[in-house]
Amino acid sequence: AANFAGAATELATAYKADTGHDVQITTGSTGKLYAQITQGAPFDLLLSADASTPERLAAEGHGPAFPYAFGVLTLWAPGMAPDRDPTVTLQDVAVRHIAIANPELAPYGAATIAALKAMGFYNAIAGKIVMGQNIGQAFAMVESGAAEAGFIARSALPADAKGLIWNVSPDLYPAIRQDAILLQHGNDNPAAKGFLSYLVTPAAQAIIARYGYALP
Amino acid sequence: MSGVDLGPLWLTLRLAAIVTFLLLLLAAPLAWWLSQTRSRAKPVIEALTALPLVLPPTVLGFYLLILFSPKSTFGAFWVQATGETLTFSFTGLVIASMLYSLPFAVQPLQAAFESLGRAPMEAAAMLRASPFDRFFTVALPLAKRGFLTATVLSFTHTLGEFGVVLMVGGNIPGKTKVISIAIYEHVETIRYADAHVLSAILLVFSFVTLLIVYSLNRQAARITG
Amino acid sequence: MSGVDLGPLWLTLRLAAIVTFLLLLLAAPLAWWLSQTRSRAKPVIEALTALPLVLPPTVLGFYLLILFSPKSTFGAFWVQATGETLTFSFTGLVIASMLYSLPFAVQPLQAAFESLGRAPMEAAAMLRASPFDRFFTVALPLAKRGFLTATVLSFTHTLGEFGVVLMVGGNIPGKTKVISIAIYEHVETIRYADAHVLSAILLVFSFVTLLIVYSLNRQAARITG
Amino acid sequence: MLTLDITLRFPGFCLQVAQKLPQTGITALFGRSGSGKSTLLRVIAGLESRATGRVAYGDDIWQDARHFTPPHKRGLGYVFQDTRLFPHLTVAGNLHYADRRARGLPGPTRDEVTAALDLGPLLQRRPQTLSGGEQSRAAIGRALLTRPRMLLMDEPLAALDEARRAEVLPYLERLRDRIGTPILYVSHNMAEVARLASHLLLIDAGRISHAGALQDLLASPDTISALGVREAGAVIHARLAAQDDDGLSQLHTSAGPLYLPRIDAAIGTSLRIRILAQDVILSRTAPTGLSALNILPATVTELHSGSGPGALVQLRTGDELILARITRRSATALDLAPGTPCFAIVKSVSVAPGNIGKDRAPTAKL
Amino acid sequence: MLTLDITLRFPGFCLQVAQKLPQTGITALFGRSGSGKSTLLRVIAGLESRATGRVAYGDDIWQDARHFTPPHKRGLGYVFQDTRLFPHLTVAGNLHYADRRARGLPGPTRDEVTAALDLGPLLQRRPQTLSGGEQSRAAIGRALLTRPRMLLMDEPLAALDEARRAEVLPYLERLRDRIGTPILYVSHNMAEVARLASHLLLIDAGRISHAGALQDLLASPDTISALGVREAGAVIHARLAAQDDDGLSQLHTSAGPLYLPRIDAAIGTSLRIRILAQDVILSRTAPTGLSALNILPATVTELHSGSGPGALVQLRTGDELILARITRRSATALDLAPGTPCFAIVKSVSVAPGNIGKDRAPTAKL
Ligand SMILES: Nc1ncnc2c1ncn2[C@@H]1O[C@H](COP(=O)(O)OP(=O)(O)OP(=O)(O)O)[C@@H](O)[C@H]1O
Ligand SMILES: Nc1ncnc2c1ncn2[C@@H]1O[C@H](COP(=O)(O)OP(=O)(O)OP(=O)(O)O)[C@@H](O)[C@H]1O
Ligand SMILES: [Mg+2]
Ligand SMILES: [Mg+2]
Repeated sequence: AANFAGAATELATAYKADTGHDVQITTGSTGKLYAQITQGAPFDLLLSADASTPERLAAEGHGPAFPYAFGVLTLWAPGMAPDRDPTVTLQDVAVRHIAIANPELAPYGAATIAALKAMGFYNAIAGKIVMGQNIGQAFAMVESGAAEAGFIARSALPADAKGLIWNVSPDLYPAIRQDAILLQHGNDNPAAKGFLSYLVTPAAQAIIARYGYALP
Repeated sequence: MSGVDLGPLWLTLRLAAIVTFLLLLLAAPLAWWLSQTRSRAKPVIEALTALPLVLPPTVLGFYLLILFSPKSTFGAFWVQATGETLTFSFTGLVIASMLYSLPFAVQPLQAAFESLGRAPMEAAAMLRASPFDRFFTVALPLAKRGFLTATVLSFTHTLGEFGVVLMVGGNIPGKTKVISIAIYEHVETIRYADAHVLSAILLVFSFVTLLIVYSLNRQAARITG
Repeated sequence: MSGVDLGPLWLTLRLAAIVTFLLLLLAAPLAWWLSQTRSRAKPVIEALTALPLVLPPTVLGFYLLILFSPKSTFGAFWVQATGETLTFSFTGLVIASMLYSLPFAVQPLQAAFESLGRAPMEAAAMLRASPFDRFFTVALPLAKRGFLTATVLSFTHTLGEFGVVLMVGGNIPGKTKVISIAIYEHVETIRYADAHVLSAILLVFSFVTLLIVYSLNRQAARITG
Repeated sequence: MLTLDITLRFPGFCLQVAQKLPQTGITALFGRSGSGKSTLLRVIAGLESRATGRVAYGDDIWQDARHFTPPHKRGLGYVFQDTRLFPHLTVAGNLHYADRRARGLPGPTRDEVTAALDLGPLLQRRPQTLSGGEQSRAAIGRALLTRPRMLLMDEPLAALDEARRAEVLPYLERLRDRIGTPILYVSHNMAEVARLASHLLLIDAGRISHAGALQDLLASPDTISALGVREAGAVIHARLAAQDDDGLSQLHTSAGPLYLPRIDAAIGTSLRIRILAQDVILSRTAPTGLSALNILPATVTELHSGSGPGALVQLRTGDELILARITRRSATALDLAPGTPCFAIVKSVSVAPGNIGKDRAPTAKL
Repeated sequence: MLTLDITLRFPGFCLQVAQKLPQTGITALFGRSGSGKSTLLRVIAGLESRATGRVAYGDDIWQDARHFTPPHKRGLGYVFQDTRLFPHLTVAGNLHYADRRARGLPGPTRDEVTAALDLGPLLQRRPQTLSGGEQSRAAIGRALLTRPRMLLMDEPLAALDEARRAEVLPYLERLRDRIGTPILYVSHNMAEVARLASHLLLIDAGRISHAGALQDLLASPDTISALGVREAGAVIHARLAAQDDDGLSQLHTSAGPLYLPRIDAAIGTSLRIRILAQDVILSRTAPTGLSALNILPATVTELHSGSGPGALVQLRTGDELILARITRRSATALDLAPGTPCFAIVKSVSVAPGNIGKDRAPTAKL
């Protein structure tokens, strides 16, 4: 998944330092990668942004799948005071557009909708919603100033981000579980299997956590 | 497979029609100027007009997003002047698409104008036609084939492209969600059957439109001899 | 911001150069045929050649992926004939990009050929030039401006497009990861600084290339008078 | 008065003309292929922006160091050597294009032009389907409908056959007389020039070598070398005196009566008759029993022997000067010298119809 | 023998020609503007695929119901009315284009053509920068370098001045004589035609109205109405007998000696001399003291009075028939009738240089 690319690169570097195995990383939207995998793409493993795609792949004979990280949904409104109430902020007229990831495509998007509904004012702000195809595009919309607020991945937030930053409480949305799965193409590749095992080591988990993910 | 929502199709057609129309309005004088000028700036402008094609659409969209956003000077000016933001609006889509399809309009028109040579324009000048007059009554009709190419390329490109549109438009149903985004979504969400249906509709519709355009053009050419 | 990897740039240039070259080879005879034929099939073929533009690139890529995959008849045949799969290979990228940029090559060339009229070809025939001969020695040179347009549009479009390429090529570094994908990735993964650097490199490089092309063209035109 | 003082340089060619042209009547521009005729017309029309110098039409300055009137504001008509009809319009459309932009200006109507140039059957046709001569006629018609202050014509009749020329020429003459539009006329055909023009410009390698009233130039042995021997000839004035029953017209000239095949004009009309030097035979004694009707008493005024076998004799007959081109052998045999009285025999039918022009109003001096 | 039996219909025009053309010498195609001359040439060249019927050149069938030889395989040269030089090539490039594709075929070399048409100074120029006449010359040169089996020329000299024509014509004649390439030559200029051609086709409204040996047609009062009065005239054979000191050439004809301005040819050369009917004066008595050197004894053979003031007299002088155009008044005054003996006075210089042609080998019969 695109949102995990930064972390994955660092993991690969660390893995190489440990084992000497080179891991090549291909990023893309999960849907695109799925289409490619079913058409015989030479990928060994998939770090998906969701759980359903690996599940589907497992049903088609790939596998096994297991979670490697949980996404953290964050509201970011760079122009607002850090201590403002997020609920009030979202309904403020000064916030004309709220960027989210496409709920059809990205688990973060689906999580955002769920959280807004749970908070009870989804209908009030539905007209303000603009969608990026993924969390990266939603972030771009906020970053550029085009949208005054947006729901993004904690992992995407730069360290020096200003303004209102609010990690949505995890009980407001279903867990954004990101699963990894070993693909058929990687069955004979020990390095692929090794990397999968590496993902759940404490060293790897530390890296993942540093990138703003919750751990399984 | 759910019922197919045709809203994005109409939105797309409206967008493509408006973009193509405005683009031709804008590109014709630019292409004409390029074809006539002896300015040393000519190759520079020519190279610039081709540049929108070089960046990946999403990336171009990203930069346009930054340019259009109310935080930028241009975006702020626009908000002040019109009360609307350019981002996430149909107007913004139109401007972004125009920029992106600019090369498809300018280049064929310029080529057509250049192939005219000076003779017909000189002849028109000797019939008391002002430069403006002869542009409309001689250059434009004689560059008809260039207009056809420019129109077809701009229109179809606007139909199909979505990278720029997605970034700048924000995929708002009924406002900025065009058909290309809809098809893309279906593919990404593995709803292939829906994708096939929408693609087929778009393809058949486009094919029929193009067929009509080309058949009319052929008849016109035959009459002209 | 990490050190910028220029590998994708060279890969892209190779791809764009090969695609443009092959595309012109393919498009020139097709455009010529279209410009000369009185066949009733002409408008149909014309409409068909414009269709690749209509589908969103990713979606077109999706269908090409299905067509190229070893599971399809065509893909299987290819594997048998060459031992390679078309999907996720450079060859596959070339074919996919050619298909996608086809309209940009065919349309300007056809317009250029049509604007020639019959007079120069008749003159060449009376100088003992066979149809083949006169195509190369008269039609092609006189359609130079159309070739310039076709080349610039095909080349820049191949530089910038990534939807098709991403789908068919699978973004494999050194093999199918072109610069447009790299920039796209940087934007998507919020490595904006890297994206800016790569975009700037691509833009400057393209601008300089285009500037050189247009300046040469201008000089040639001036000599030709 | 069209005043020119211009320079235009091409690689290997330089047009340099300082000249005044009359603003009435037809001025012929005559010169060899490549001598700069078309280029001069283009400069006058304002189509050569690289030309430097000064162009003024009456009080209007069209071009000088600071000012340049664009072509479409000069009010000129131009018949291009290569016609340049608009391919996207029919012949009617081409005519209409000019007509519409010249509404309200004095000049011929669309119907008049169509009739005079016999364009009726061609109106609905595209230029690409016309024959060479048909294109020329349409281009002339279009230029006339511009109702110009001055008409520039670049070999307009070169693609026409004799019969067509004989139809178109009188129409141009009528226009000249009725509308008074001055015409600058490029031609290779001296018969055409002599019939139409009142003034003549001879251009050679980009410079005007001779300029003046047609009659003076054609009767001057001096100009002959520039014109080429075969075109030498004089133009004399005549008045139509009577129309005889057997189809001949009787003309009155200061030299005596002249008989020509019937000229369709009113009795009393002033005419200009061209007599080619090579159509004149000289005799010392009054000849009898000849089929030639016109025998004019004359006196030799000048005798020029060239390097070739010919000699050019200038004669005064009445008030007029005419030229005769004979062989040196004959000049010797007849013992001709300035002052010698003799007879000039002019075959009536050798005065070509193309060389009869209706005289214009008093000729402006160059 | 080029055998034609073809039909081509345009809206409002129908070309219908069944005709054999000789495969040697120059055949002139003469007719009014719009009569179908260019169209006929295009049909022969194979450029009008809509034409139906049969075209055969000798034994080669170029077109019939089943077969169509494409233009580039017919081995023809074509000088188009609108020149059609390639704008992307220089003049040298245009010549080379033809030359390269005709390697090894008999015909003039590039240098010869360049010299003959004075193309040297133009070689590095683009066609767009050439004057009208310069373009014509380059187009002629290009067609010659195709070294064709037959040359089709559509008014090739219309844009040239007299002096240029006088340079180009002899070169075409030399080609005709040396290489023997047959030429089908469209022209509006009867002097050109009479000088060059051995055969004549008169075309009118898409049909051939007269066809035959030039000499027969020009001397036949019958053809005159088709040609227009001014072009009537006869061509007679002569042999160059002597070059006199005073620049005259003495010719021997069956009618007696003729004196003409110097002709550059070897003593003994066969020549064809055109005498326009209107350049002949008749006298009942032998005239004396005239500047005209050529006085031929003759007998009237036919007398045609037209509706106009003129009369056309056919005369036998020696073995030749010549025509004289005089007024009816003179015919009556001189009491002319078939059988009347008289004298034909021909001004030596009135036989234009353009009307002297070197005679070809025996003329093929139509
Ligand atoms: N654009 C140009 N570049 C260079 N030389 C040129 C250009 N235009 C004209 N010339 C040259 O200038 C000279 C005059 O050309 P112009 O067309 O005026 O001749 P012209 O008198 O009209 O001849 P013609 O009777 O053959 O039409 C010619 O030698 C021609 O080659
Ligand atoms: N494509 C066409 N469509 C319709 N009519 C045509 C077409 N081509 C030629 N014609 C007509 O056929 C007739 C003969 O044309 P053609 O060009 O052969 O004449 P031409 O004898 O060469 O005349 P010119 O001396 O004026 O060149 C003309 O009346 C012309 O208008
Ligand atoms: Mg000229
Ligand atoms: Mg013609």
